[in-house]
Amino acid sequence: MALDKYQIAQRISNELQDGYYVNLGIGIPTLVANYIPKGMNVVLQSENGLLGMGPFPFEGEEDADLINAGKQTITTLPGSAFFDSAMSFGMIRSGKVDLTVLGAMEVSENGDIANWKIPGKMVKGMGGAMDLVASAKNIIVAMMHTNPKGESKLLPECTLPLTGKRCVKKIVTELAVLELVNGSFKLLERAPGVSVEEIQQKTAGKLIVEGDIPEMSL
Amino acid sequence: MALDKYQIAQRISNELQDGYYVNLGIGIPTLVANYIPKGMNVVLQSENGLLGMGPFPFEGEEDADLINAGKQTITTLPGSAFFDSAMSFGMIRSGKVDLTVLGAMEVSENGDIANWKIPGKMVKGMGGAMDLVASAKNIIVAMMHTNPKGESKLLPECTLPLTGKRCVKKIVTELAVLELVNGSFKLLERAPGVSVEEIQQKTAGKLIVEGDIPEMSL
Amino acid sequence: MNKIYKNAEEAVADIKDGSTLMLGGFGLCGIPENCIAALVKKGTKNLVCISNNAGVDDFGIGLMLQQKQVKKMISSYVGENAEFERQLLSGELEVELVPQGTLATRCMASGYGMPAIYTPAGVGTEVAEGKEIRNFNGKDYLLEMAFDADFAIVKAWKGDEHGNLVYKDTARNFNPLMAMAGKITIAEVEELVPAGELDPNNIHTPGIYVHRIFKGVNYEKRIEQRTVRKK
Amino acid sequence: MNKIYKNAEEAVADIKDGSTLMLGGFGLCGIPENCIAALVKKGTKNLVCISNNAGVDDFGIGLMLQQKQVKKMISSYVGENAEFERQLLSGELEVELVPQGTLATRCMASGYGMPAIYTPAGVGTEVAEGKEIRNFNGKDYLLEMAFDADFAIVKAWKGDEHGNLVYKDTARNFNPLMAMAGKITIAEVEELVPAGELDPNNIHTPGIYVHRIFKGVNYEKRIEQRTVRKK
Repeated sequence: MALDKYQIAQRISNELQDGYYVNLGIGIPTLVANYIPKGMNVVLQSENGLLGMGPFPFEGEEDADLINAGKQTITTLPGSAFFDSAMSFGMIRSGKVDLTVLGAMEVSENGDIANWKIPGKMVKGMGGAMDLVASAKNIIVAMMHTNPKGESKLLPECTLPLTGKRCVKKIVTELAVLELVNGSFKLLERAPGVSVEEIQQKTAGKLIVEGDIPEMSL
Repeated sequence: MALDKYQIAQRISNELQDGYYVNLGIGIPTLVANYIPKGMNVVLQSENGLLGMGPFPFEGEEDADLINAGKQTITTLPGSAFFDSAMSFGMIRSGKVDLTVLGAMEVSENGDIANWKIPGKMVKGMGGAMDLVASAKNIIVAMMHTNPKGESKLLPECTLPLTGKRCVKKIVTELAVLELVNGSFKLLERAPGVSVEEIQQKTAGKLIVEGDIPEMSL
Repeated sequence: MNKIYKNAEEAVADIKDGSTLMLGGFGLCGIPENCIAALVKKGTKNLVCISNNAGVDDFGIGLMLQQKQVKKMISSYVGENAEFERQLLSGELEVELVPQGTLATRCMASGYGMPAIYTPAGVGTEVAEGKEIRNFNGKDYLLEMAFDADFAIVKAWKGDEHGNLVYKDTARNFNPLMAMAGKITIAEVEELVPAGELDPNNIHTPGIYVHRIFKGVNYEKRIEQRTVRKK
Repeated sequence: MNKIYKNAEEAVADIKDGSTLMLGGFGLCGIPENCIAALVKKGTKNLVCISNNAGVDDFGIGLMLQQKQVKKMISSYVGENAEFERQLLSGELEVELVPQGTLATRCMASGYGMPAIYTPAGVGTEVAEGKEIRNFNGKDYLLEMAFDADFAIVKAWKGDEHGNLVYKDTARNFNPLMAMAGKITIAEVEELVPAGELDPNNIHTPGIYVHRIFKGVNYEKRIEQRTVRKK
């Protein structure tokens, strides 16, 4: 069965390691914060200027001066630090952030990503996405395998304007975990009960399937 | 009579204006701090990371963590701010410092300055001098008119390795105040009792003398 | 050296039509509410605004958009805002989109006296069009120019009579960077204190960068996305 | 994520001969006394040291020079130090002199992921030799490369278990810049406190830049120029 968005987040949380500094994008990536294993130290960076993002505040304790990059009210944790936007992207650019998780509209088989602009529609802007994808050491894309029309989002080449080139390392969709290797999507895991055939059918770009593909463990 | 170093500093203090941010180099320039007119707000920048440098501490109150760019123990004043060395030179580079006063070994008639290196002698380094002269909006050089051998330090061209090019705006020596104008030293004032002839004789570079040259008021 | 102004009206009085302004804030967090209100009241037109976002319909820079005071926005993310979209689509409003980190660093570069910076953000995208690309150590970077502004308008938590500023939490964001970049920098603060009250070790923007400061009033501090959990 | 080390010996144990080190401090102010002592004890050789100054004969980096542990100094001002001068003149020691602001900014550039910066410092001087000069808006600038270091060794006033650092007064100087630039950054602090004790608004170096932290001991904090006035 295909994963729901919570399960996608949960699967991504398996990629976390103790001591990681992680930037989570808006949408499914944000949910990853709920699945950080107990006892593991993971520090969340919010690119508007915070390391050590905590959970949402209790009702009535919201502070307009304390928000995340999605403009949601949040809290700090012991050991948090605030800084300005230049230092925030400085630490991103210098590779101090260990993992970046973000959504995408399209990913190509060589790791290009498109997630900011649809020609003909009102363009809201790239925000920090171009900085993040240009600099992150390790980028995982969290997205649906296909768009609402049922078309594959894993393509030979992106059709939408790019956010960044050759930067995505891994993709987790409702159907599969895939790694970007040598200009191909390499299938690593499939969602419980999802067949390799279904993944193949829904992947427009080059797909590498080697040996038995295990089911994800959640 | 030629000025002593205190009078040179005093004369330079006439150039201060209310609200100025000023960087004073080591030696005579440092003495300028003693002649800031009462009631005038002048903020001293020390390029190791302080705005609002105060006087030396009282005996027994020295703090090794609080020094100026000359490595002397100092104090802060109400309204002081500390910052790192990059921001310190950032504010210098972006022209936020209104006036820089520093010493020199040679100044040329087009405003070049040499003050860091004598070939054949142990070179200690330029410290912050090259940054300061490359960026300051307004540079006043405080120096003796001649070197210990009696040779003019106001030259057609510098003979020593340069610290910066075409940057000096004004020079105050024990004999005169001179402005750098159109590739010449323009004589503005002479020290009390010092003749224009003496200044002419001790200035190797092109000297412009127009009309009566007033004596300095100290 | 009197940097203290009575209020926003006085502080923005000489901002002319056609000026380039930097406005601090991220979303509605840490925006200079008082100065925006004064600019709306004053009706200054044809403004070029450098600001990470453009407010919402009835708050922040959105208020200036409603009065058609903005000729061009330079931002990383816009359009939480129907009037913005209408003006953009009708061609009344020009928009230049800049990656967020590039926007921040181009402001900082100005305050640090650096004419341009190299960043990898936007390489291989339409942001790179017409820009110089240069390879350092095997990686491509874009040359991006420092931003200047006639006025930088920032909001701080506390400030003193020297213009030293301290920001609170994530309301810091672009404010200290823009404060460094203004030809004239105007700071509005929630608390204006005498010199000596702020810890010199904890100043976020040294006063040398700030030309005008005043105590703001009636901060609404609107929250864009109120997210909470149950006790 | 344990960043806490027992002491300097443990924190510098894996620094190998030939490493490039950044060492914080201006003069003798804010220098990592404990790490320097541990490096002297360990006897690591052929070090390239990026540090604004090189200490005095019997303190600071001077102690490492005495043991002939330094192959090259990259500094803005050196030579308060007879042994330094002797080694330099005899050719045992190599020195690269860098304008102070350029040195600071080249460290910062590294921490900000910028491969190079443009600065006017040194244009028209021998510092410009062999470097690219570029004109922006009518003014010439030098292209200067970011500095990398195998280890950045800094001294802070307070630090917490996440590696967040706070500096005191002018002992800040190069420390936060170098802290950002080390492949591995080692911080020695006068007070090591639990997470949550430092005000998150007043962190000078966020912990993400710091890999190892320990509480230093027996700080001498020698004063280079003791200047006082009478009460």
